[in-house]
Formats: sequence, C-alpha cells, structure tokens
Amino acid sequence: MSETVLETRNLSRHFEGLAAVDGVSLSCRMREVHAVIGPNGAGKSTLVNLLSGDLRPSAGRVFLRGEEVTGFAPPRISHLGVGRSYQKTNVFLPFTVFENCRLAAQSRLGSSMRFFRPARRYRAVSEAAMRAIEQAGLHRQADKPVDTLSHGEQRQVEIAMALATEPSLLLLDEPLAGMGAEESLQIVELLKTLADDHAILLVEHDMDAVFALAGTLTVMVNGAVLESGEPEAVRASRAVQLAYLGDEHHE
Amino acid sequence: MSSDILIEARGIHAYYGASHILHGVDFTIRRGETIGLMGRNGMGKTTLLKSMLGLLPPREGNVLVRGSDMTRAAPYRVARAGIAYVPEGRGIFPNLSVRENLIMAARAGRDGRNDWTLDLVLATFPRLRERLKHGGQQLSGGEQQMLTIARALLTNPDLLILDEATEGLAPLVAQEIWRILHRIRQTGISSIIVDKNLSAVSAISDRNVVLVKGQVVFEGDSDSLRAQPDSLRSWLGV
Amino acid sequence: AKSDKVRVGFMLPYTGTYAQLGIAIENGFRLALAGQGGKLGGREVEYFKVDDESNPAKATDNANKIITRDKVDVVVGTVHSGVAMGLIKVARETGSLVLIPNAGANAATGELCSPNVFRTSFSNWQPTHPLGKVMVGNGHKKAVFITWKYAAGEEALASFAEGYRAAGGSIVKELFVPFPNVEFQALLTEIAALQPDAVACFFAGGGAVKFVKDYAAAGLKQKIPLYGSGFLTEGVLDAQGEAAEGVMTTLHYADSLDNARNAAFRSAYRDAYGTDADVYAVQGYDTGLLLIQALEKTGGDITDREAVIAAMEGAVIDSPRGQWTMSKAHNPVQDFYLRRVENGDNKVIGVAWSALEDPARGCSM
Amino acid sequence: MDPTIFLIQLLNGVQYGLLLFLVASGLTLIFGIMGVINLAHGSFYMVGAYLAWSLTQALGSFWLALAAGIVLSVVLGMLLEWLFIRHLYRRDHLQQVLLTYGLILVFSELRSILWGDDVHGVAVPAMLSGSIALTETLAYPVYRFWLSAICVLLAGLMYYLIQHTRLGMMIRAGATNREMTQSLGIDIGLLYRFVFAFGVALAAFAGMIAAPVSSVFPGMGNQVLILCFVVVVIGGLGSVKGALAAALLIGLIDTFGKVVEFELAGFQVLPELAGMSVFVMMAIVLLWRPEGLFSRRLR
Amino acid sequence: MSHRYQQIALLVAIALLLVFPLLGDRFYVQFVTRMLIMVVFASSLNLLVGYTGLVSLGHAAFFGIAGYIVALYSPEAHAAGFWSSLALSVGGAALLACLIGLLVLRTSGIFFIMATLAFAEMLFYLFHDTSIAGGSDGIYINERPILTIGGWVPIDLSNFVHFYYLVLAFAAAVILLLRVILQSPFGKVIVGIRVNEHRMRSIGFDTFRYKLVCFVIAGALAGLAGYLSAVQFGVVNPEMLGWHQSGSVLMMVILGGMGTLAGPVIGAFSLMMLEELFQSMTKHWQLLTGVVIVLVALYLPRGLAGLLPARPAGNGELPSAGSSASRSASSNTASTGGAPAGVQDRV
Ligand SMILES: Nc1ncnc2c1ncn2[C@@H]1O[C@H](COP(=O)(O)OP(=O)(O)OP(=O)(O)O)[C@@H](O)[C@H]1O
Ligand SMILES: Nc1ncnc2c1ncn2[C@@H]1O[C@H](COP(=O)(O)OP(=O)(O)OP(=O)(O)O)[C@@H](O)[C@H]1O
Ligand SMILES: [Mg+2]
Ligand SMILES: [Mg+2]
Repeated sequence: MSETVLETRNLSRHFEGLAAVDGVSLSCRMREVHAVIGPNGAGKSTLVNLLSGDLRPSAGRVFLRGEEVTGFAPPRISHLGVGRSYQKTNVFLPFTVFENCRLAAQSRLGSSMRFFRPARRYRAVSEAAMRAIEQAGLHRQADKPVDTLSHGEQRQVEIAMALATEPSLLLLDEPLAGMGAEESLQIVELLKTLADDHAILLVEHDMDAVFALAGTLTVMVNGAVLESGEPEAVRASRAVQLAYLGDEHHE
Repeated sequence: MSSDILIEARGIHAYYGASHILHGVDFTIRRGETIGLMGRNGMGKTTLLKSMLGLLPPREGNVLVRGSDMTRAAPYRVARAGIAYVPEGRGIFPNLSVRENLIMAARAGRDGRNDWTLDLVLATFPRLRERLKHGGQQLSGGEQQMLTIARALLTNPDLLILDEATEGLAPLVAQEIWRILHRIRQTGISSIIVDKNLSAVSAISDRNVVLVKGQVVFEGDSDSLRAQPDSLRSWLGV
Repeated sequence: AKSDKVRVGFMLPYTGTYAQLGIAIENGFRLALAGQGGKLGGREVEYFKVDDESNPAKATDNANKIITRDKVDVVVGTVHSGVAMGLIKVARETGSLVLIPNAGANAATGELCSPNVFRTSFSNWQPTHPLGKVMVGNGHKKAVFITWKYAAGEEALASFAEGYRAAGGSIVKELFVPFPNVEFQALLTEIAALQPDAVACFFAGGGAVKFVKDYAAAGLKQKIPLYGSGFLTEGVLDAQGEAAEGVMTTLHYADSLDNARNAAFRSAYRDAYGTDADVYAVQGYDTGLLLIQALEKTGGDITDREAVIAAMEGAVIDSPRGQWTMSKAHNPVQDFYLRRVENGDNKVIGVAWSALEDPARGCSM
Repeated sequence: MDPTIFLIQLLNGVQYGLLLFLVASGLTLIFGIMGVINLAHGSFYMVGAYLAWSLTQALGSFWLALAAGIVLSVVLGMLLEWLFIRHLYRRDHLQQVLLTYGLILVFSELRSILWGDDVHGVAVPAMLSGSIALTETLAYPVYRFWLSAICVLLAGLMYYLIQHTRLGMMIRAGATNREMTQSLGIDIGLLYRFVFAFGVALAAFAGMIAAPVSSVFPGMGNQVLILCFVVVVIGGLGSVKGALAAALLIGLIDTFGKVVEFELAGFQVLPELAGMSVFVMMAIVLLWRPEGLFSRRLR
Repeated sequence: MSHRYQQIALLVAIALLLVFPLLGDRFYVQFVTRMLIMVVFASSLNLLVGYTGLVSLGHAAFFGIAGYIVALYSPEAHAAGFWSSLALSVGGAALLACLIGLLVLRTSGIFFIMATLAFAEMLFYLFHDTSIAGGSDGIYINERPILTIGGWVPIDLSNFVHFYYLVLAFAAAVILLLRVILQSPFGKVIVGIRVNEHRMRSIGFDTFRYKLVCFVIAGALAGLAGYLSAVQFGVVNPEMLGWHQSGSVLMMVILGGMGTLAGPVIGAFSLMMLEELFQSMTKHWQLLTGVVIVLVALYLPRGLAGLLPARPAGNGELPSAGSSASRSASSNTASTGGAPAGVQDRV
C-alpha cells in the first residue's frame, strides 16, 4: 500500500448547534483518488475547508503525512503541499490566467519578501505556471483577464491555480461543476494522470466522473460518514441509493 | 399570433467592451415552449440570455418581449413581464436570510396565478425549510442553488430561464429539479434551459438551439439533434 | 521692481468659521486709512490678500505666499493662534513686519516675541485676568472654570486662576470640553452638583452660543451667575437671545462704550460697510492707526525697519476702545471693561482693570 | 459621584446618544445598507440646520419650517441621487468617497453664499420650551425629552422598515447584487433614489430638530460626520440595532469621559484626554470585534 | 506611438523640474517643493490604497509623527544633525506604523478605514490636548537640521534652492523605489492581496506579514514626507496628523488615479495647483475645487491618470493595477460594503 498522505480522526465542525461535519475519520493515500459524495449540505465543503485550514475544527484532529496539522492556517497548510480548489470560483478576476497561476506558483519561492528583482525574472515560477495552465487546458486563454472568461472557463482557472502550487495532495471541491461536457472529460483525464503521483480528495456530484476516478468512495450525510469503501460496494448500498444517488444510478 | 411569442430576439450582436461575442443571433420562444440552449463553454449562451434580459443590451438587433420592444429596457421591466432568471454561479443575496431571499420578490403571476407559494417551495426543497433563518452566505453550494431556483419559482413566472441550474446539485435533487421542470412544462410555463446534462435537456425540450462562437448552428427538436452525432461532437464535444 | 506704493498684505480667514472676523478686521483697517485719504505716510497703498482658512496646516504656506510671493512691506494677520504661529515663524526668518490684529496666543508676544512682530489686539492672558477681581468683588469666592481643551482655553484659564487667587478666590474645579465638541450637558450637571458661587468660562463663536443657551436651559443661570471672557458674547448675542441676559464678561472693548471716539468710529463704520462694527473691526482699525502713526513718523519710509519699529513701540493709540500704548513685548497695554448683557447688548458697567499689561513671560526683548 | 448626579449623567449620556443616533441613522441607511460611502452626510445635517433657521424666520413657525424642510430635503436628495450618486453604484467605493468629498466643498460654499458664515440660534418652539426641575439647581429642558422621544420613535420605525418589510429586504438585496435584484423585477434605480433621498432627509431632519439645542454654525456638519461614521462602524454595517447601541455607548463614554477622572500610573487620565475617549473606544471595539458589535454574521 | 510621446513628455517634465529653481522665484520654488513633498506622501499612501487595497484614513499619523519627532529632537538653540534626525523621524514613523499595523490589520474594508482613523485621531488628541509639544498651537523647529558629510555641508537646508533639489531627489528616489518594489515578487503579492486576500492565503501566502511590511514601508515613506515638510518651514502642529490631512492626501491619490505610479504625482500637483489657481480667482474657490472633484469622480473613473493613454501591457506598470480599478468594484463590494470579509467561511 502506498503512503497515507492525509488522515483525519473524528473531525467535527459545528455552526451554532448545527453539526456540519460530525466525527469524520478518513484517509487519503498517494496515487489514489478518494471521492467524497453526499447530498447538498452534507458537509463536504466544510470538510474540505477544515482540511485546507479555511475553517478550524470544533473537535478532532488532522494529520498530514503523520504530522498533526489541526488548526493550522491556510498558508501553512498550503506550504505542506496541499492545494485546493473552491466550489464557488475564487480567483483573481482582474488578472490574466497566467498571472493567476504565476502568483500561485510564486508562493513556492518560500518567502516573497523579495523587493528588488523583478518577478518576471523568476523563470522557474513562470514555467510552473505555464505547466499548470496547459494541464487545465487553458493555454489559449493564458493572456486573457479571468473576468472576461465564461463561467466554465473560470472553473478551469480554479483548477489550474490549485495545480500551480505544485501540491502533492489536491483537495478539489466540485471541480467539474459548471464545466461543459467536453471540458469535464478533459479534466477527468487530467485527474487520472495526476493520480499517478498525487493524492487527491475529490468532492463531486458528477457520478460518471466519480465512478471513473475514485479508488475509495466515502458518502457523507448530515455531516457524518454513511458509508466508505470500494466504489462498487458503496454504490450497491441501499442506504446510499436512498440518501443520495436516487434511481438513475442503481442500474 | 404574436401574443403567443414571449421573447423574440432578432439579429443580436453583443459585445463585452471591444470583444464581439454574439454575431447576429435570432432566438424566439413561445408560450408553453421548452427550449434547450446548448454549446460548449464560452460559446455565448449566457451572453445571449443576458442580452434578452436587458442585463447586457445588444449593440445591434432587437429584443421583443411579448411583442413590445425591450431592447434597451431596464432588466426589471423584462422581469415584470413574467420572466424569471436563475443565473449561473448563483445569485443569492448573502446578507439576507433564506426566508428573506425567498419572500423579497415573491409575487403572483401576471394572470394572478399563484401556483408557487412559500409552503409549496419549502415542501419541494425541504432542505431550505431547515435553513430558513440562516443567512444566505451560510448555505452550502447546493442549498444556494436550490434557493435561487425556489426564489425564481416564487415570482410565478410565465418563462423560467435556467442557466446551469443543476450545477452543484446532488443527483437526487437534480432529478427532482428535472421532475419539477416537467411538471412546470405541463402547466404551460415556458422555459429556457442551459445545462450540461444533455440527455436530461433533450428529454424535456421541444426545441434545441446550439451556439458555436456566438452563432446559431442548429435549431430543431431533440430527435433531429440526436440524428447528427458527428455535428454533435464538433458542436458540443460529445 | 517695487512700486512706490506701500504694500500691505492681509493674511486673514475669508472662508470658514472665522470668515466674519477676517472681513471685519480688513474693513476696520481700511476705515482707518480712509481717514488719511487711503494713504500711509503720504504714499499710496497697494493691498494683497491671502485667505488662510484658519487652517494651521497651511499656515506657513500662506504666510510664505504673502511674504515672499507678494513681497509685502507689512502683513496684517491673523485670527487663529495656530496660524499666527506659522506666520510668525516665517516672519522671523524673513524679518518681515507683522501686525497681529486678533490671535491671542501668549507666545506671540512672549517666548516668541520678536522686534518685527506687533499685536494690536490682546494676549490670551489679558481678557480673563480681571475677571477674578470682579468676581471676588461680587462676593463669589468659589468658582468653576470651564473651557475648551485647547491652547487658548488653557491660557485663559491660567491667567484667570492667577487673578482669581490673587483676589482671594479659589477654583473649585477646572472643567474641559474636548475641542470643538459642543456637548456640554455632562459638565453642566457637574456644575450643578458642585454648586460653586459662580462659573467663569472661555468660549467663542458657535460654542459660545451653545454654552450660554445650554447653561440657561439647564436652569443654572438663575442660581449660579455666569462670567466669561468677553468673546463669550461678541457677535453672537442675537443667536444667544434671552439666554445671554445678565451674563458678565470682561473685554478691552464693548460696542456700547460711551465715548466720542467710539461713537464716531461706529457711525463711520456703519456708513462705510452697512453693518455694525465689533471688537474685531476695532482691532483692525487700531492696526491701521498704528501703521499710520509709524509711517507718519518715518515720513512714509517703511524700508527703514528700525525707525518703523521704534515708532510703533512708542505709539499711543487713540482708539475707540480708549487710549492704549505698546508694551515692551509689543502687546497693547489697555483698559479692560466689565460688561453685562442687557436687552441684547453688552452694557459697560465700568473699568475692570485699567492699563492691564501682559506679563510677557519668556520674552527677552 | 452621588447617585442622583450619576442618574442625571446617565440621562445626559442617553440623550446625547439618541441625538447621535438620529444623525447617524441616515448614514446607516445610505452607507450601511445601500453601500454608498457618503461623506457629504454631515453637509446635509448642516443644510438641515440652516433650513430650520431660515425657514423658521420666513414662515414664522418652527413646525411649518420643519414640514417644509423635510420636503425640500427629500427633493434635494432625489436630485443629488439622479445627478451624481446613481452613476457610482457599480464603481469602486473610493470614487464615491471622491465625489461626496467634492460635494462637501460645494455645499459648504453654497451655504456661505446663500446664508453667510454667521452663527445663528433657533428658538425652541413655545409648546416645548419649558423645563423640568431635576435637582435644586438643575433643570432639564422639555425639548430635549421630546428630541429623545423622536429619536427612539425613528429608531423603531427604521428597524421595522429595514428588518421586517419587503422594502427593507429589497434595499439590502440591492446593495450586494444589483443585477440580480433587477432580474427579480425590482426597479432598483427608483428604489435607491427614494432610499438615498430618505437618508438625506433623515440627516437634514436631524439638523433641523437639533438646531434649537445645538445652534447653527458653518462647521457643524464636519464635526458630526466622523462621529456618525464611528457610530455606524462600531454598530456594525447596516444594523439599526447596532447603530443605536453604538450611539448610546458613545453618548455615555463622551458624557462620563468628561467628568469621571481616575489615575493611571500617577497620571490623571480622564477627563484630560476626553477627546480621545471616543476613538479609544472605537479602536477597542474594532480590535475585539473587527466587524462591529452587531455585524450581520452574528445576527 | 502615444507611448513614445509619453516618454518625451516625461523627459520634458523632469528637465523642467531640474531647471525650475533657476527660473522661478523663492515663493514658487518653495511651492513646488511642497508639491513634491506631497508627491512623496501621496505615493506612500498609494502603495496602501492603490496597490494593496488598504484604504487608510489615518496616514497623516506617520506624516505628523515624523514632524513632531524632528521638532522635539531639535535642540532649542542649535541645529540637529540631518542624518540622525532623518533616521529618527523615519524610523519613528516606521515603528509607529508597525505598532498600529499590528492592530489595525486585523480589520478589513471600511472597518480598516475607521480603525486607522481612530489611531490617528488618538495621536491627534494626544498632541492637541496635552502640552507635550505646544498643544493646539504647535511648536517650532528653531534651527533647521544641518546636513554634513564628514564635516562638509553639501546642502544648506535653509537655502530654498538647495532644499528644493534635496526634496526632488527624495521624490524621484521614492518613485523609483516603488517602481522596483511593485515589479518584485513582493509587489505582486500585495496586488494579489488587494484583489483577493482569501485566495492569497489559500495558495500559501501569509498575507498578514506582507500587509504589515507594506504598511511599515508606507508609514516610513510618509514619515519621510513629514520630516521634509516639518523642516521646510520649521513649524509643526496637530493638524499635520489630523484627519483633514489624511483626507486630503487620500483625495490626491484618488483624484490622480489609484494604483498607478503617475497617479499620486498628478493628483498632488493638480489638486494643489488648482487650489492655488482658484484661490486667486474667487473667494468661493472651494466651490470650484469641489466641482472639479465631482466631475472627475463622475467622468474619470480611473482618475486624472486615466487621461493618459494606456501603456502597452507588460511595459512598466502592472497591467492589472490601474485598469482594474473599476472592474474590481464588485470584489470590493464584498469587502467594503455588503458581505463582511468573513465570507471566508462560505466557499
Ligand atoms: N464580462 C466579460 N467581459 C469580456 N468577455 C466576456 C465576459 N463574459 C464573458 N465573456 C466572453 O464571452 C464569451 C461567451 O461567454 P458566455 O458566458 O456567454 O459563455 P457560455 O456559453 O455561457 O459559457 P459557459 O458554459 O462556460 O457558461 C466567452 O468567450 C467569454 O470569454
Ligand atoms: N458559515 C456557516 N454558518 C452556518 N452554517 C453553515 C456555514 N457553512 C456551512 N453551513 C451549513 O453546514 C452544512 C454543510 O455545508 P457544506 O457547504 O459543507 O455542504 P456540502 O456538502 O458542501 O453541500 P453542497 O454539495 O451543496 O456543496 C450546510 O447545511 C450549511 O448550511
Ligand atoms: Mg459544497
Ligand atoms: Mg454560461
């Protein structure tokens, strides 16, 4: 078995009485896509936010490669090799696609308290940015400001930025939402190749993509894990069908 | 005859600043019709909708709403003509509670019809009932999407425009939305649907319009669309 | 190239809160010169004006404008003490002649005194100093003093305290209101609780109106007499209305001052400008008189600095406020009158202190 | 401090706080809810006071002046919105800052041209001119009580309007997403014109009814402006409840700041530095709750 | 092509500034000196407002404190050393910025505006209400600092022409410094923070540190301006750190055009010259100033600098900075107006 990159133990987050995430324990390995699905409001995004440091857990612990990182702030988590995308597009709208990714790549310089050498002279940074842009299939749009892109294209930028920080663990919150059928397929292919040397936690409602990618599948309902395991086994679960999949997906 | 036409767009040319997005698009929707609007990312679907809604007045061409020229009319006038819009990427009001989001614009339809009441939408989206007092910004992505749809329904429109309305919805809820759309269709309400789930769209639409680079390349029913698999691949990538 | 005209610069506020004061001063000054056919020592006069907005932040800039750009022979300015500081600073560097027609900062004729700087109005030390003697004379031995928390207020308080203690009174409490806050209610309550024999204060303009009205509305006026530096009731009696009746103040002038000089001045002023003269107009007028005397002595030569200065130092001004002379530190030695508001007018009751001279502390001239 | 005096000081603080609330309430509406930073708010307050003065003289009655003043200020507000403000909703907030700063200059000069730079007083209307004795020496003007009552009334009214009516919801919605609000069939342009005018009228009204107690003078608008912003910010954006609480807090701080003294490291801290007290208060609140006391998130 | 004209115009402007003292008389030389000081001040604020998106209404605190420091540091009777007093003033301003920054940077949007105002006003009242330094009337610097390099006095600060060139050199240095910084990785980070701080954090930038450093740099540069301003005429008063001062420099930045290096220069020059011009025309000159400001706000969304032809992208200025001022309006709404910045919780 490959190395466990991410592990949570009994992770919980409450919002004034509402248990958005409730005692979730899961793990994510290198070279694996771990898909998390569940009804709307099940707590998937909240889980991702807990893992990326955007939110602090109310209880429970998070480990990255065995080191505890519970309650770390996002910049610190990011520097531990975690990249994330947002469900609601969250990018630098006035900047070009390239500048968005260049900025993300620049964070790998360590400190950006560098005042005198022009940023564009950092070749490695620009190259990393271009790589991410190509992977996300945006090379044609590289020099367009993001706010002139269509909704679907902006969703692609979201992924490119996560990639540009060259993470080893990717947390993707509904990366395919808003993308067209063709782009969706492209991204699925991309995730397949990325899975060769990344650990990926994928939250997605597109079941075709989920079943095409997932090595492990976890279903969350009301903040808690309902079922977790091999995708086929989970799919067969009656509880999962009732709570989430509906009739279309039980063949 | 013309009273039958809800929106008629003629020769629309739309721009964002200097970039020319729509190149002479004609589009019509009649009472009771359901239209699937298709095209890849960035082909101009949203732009076309915005042009018709007064959110992005076209530089050339005309938009007639129920027979009167509303090319440059304020968006609220178009909406008042019985047209509800569910924008892509959700347009909830983060600073209003769920309840306030719902009732702020709720009204009876033009003909006094009041099919969609607060109780009915809450019964349709039970998740929202649980969240009534929460602020809009506290909702999960899918809950926000439900809220946008529910809010549109509460204006009891004659024409419902859904731009990627099922984005981020769990399959069960998405199925529920399609069921509702079928039901709405039966009550004679028109809709324009943009959605990446092509099979679901074509299952409900009377007519489909395919956009490529800001031009209409196809218009016809779902069967004739399916009959052209090659073109389909080049237009839509499937 | 200089013309043969005398170049007079007004650096005064023409906009903002003190705009009226600036205008009155200029009017007074011009009226004085009008008595000489508009000439100084026989020479034509050319005027320059800079609006200082009473803004200390722009003070040096404006001073610089009038002194180095317009190259005036003498500057008449200004109203606001902070602005005057800036003006004096520039004047000390350039050696220009400055006549201060209002600003009362003690330092101007104290630590910062300078041969080329004269004041024709008063120092902040002066107007409140005689109050103490008056109040003790009226049997008020325990007083509260209230003012804005700013330099002028503190200077007024210090000199009041000096005079009051010397006369045998004691200050129960000193109360301050942050400048330019005009919410006095809390302090009025405090005064009511302290129950002093009398209250003395230093306010002007909008604050003076509000303070006097609030004082009366709180029912204090009937029980605890109110005294103040004369500015409390200058130019604002209309706005204060009924509330000001009976308030006693000390100042170097009063509109109703009963002497021929004043009567003539007031009627000339009304004829010339259509409004009534006030203390600021008098100060402007006296500034004019001072300059006239000096240039008469030098035969119109203003470039002979030392002669001009000597002439001014020896001047005796026959002013509507009564006769006054220049102290060694260049501040007026003048009478202070006790006034009481009666029927909307500052009625002169008598001389509170005659020939009062500012101690000019820190001046080594 | 003996208890009677303490209670009276409390009353003073509350009364001042309520007056502050009244001035700030228009700002809450325009800034907190419509999202327009209106630096000219203080100018409307000043315009109100001058209107009260000149109209009382012209019409001979404070009450008539009040009525006429309200009408005039609503008209002024609508005109300004139509001429200037409506072009700025979509723009950077700093453009609004620039524009309304320009308006401050314009209004202060127009005032100087129209009404001069004198200080004026407005008489308290006869029916409210009495006083109520609180202690042997101290009385409280009836007019101040009336003022407080009006402020409380307006606070209640605004709270209801904004939180519980559909109109209030529409206004709040428009602040975050104009396009969407329009697409729901709401004429946000017209709505905002009225709201802005209402905000202007509130400021002017505050100036009018404050005129008899505060006197009328040129710099009065600028003096009150910063305090209003402090109120709105401490209270939390767009919260009427918050603005009221903040105004009362500031009223009390200001009142007690002037009279209570205590020693800190051998220094007499207050009231020597009473001028700072409001800002110290604001800094503390913002550090403790960076989004104000009643921010929306907490509602 | 237009870019070329711009370069020529720039060269001409520089040449004019260089020879100006030879043509102008004392007053005008001192006036331009003051404008140049304001250029430094406005440019420092622009770093915060235009580039980092931190709108400060208390920037005069640093300007004023530096002035007070030289004034208090200068002995009564003889001159202070230029370098030591400069270092002390600028260092003091930077230290103050660091302290205030640590506190105010916890807030954002309008709350940040008000928090900066609060601290500046505290300082204002401290100097206004106490006798630390002359109270409301302010204090003097009796003797200007003296600039020596190993016993040699190359520049006499009391000589207005010398002083002019000193200030001109400082202004040029500050603009060049900002230009370099903005192109650097640090510059890219602060611009990113303006546009979307939340995402900056999530891609790995500890934004607080960058904002703090930026705040300190801006504070130090404002301190430099304050030092020069205090030395120019030798008077310091509380107004120097009052909110009117903060407000007027903010207006210069917005009027000139935020987020461009040219903006504050144009803003400072045009506002001061306009005032000068109008003042000579009418007593109600503020009316004219007001009208001009209103018109610029209405018709020039990018400020006066927006009148300059846009530079070709990738050439000098940040392509994103100036041109995005209006576009980023919607993202500003989130932080300044409607939804509190805490939407971080909702993604
Ligand atoms: N605000 C804008 N400014 C400039 N160009 C824009 C803007 N919005 C969209 N565009 C451009 O217009 C084209 C059409 O965009 P539109 O949003 O209509 O596409 P779409 O068909 O709805 O795509 P999607 O499925 O991704 O939502 C795209 O190429 C996009 O880059
Ligand atoms: N800041 C918050 N305050 C209060 N409740 C919140 C907050 N954020 C999320 N919630 C609630 O927590 C629950 C879980 O939300 P979350 O966004 O994690 O759902 P999700 O599984 O991602 O759903 P979706 O598939 O619709 O995106 C939801 O019911 C939501 O309303
Ligand atoms: Mg989610
Ligand atoms: Mg679209």
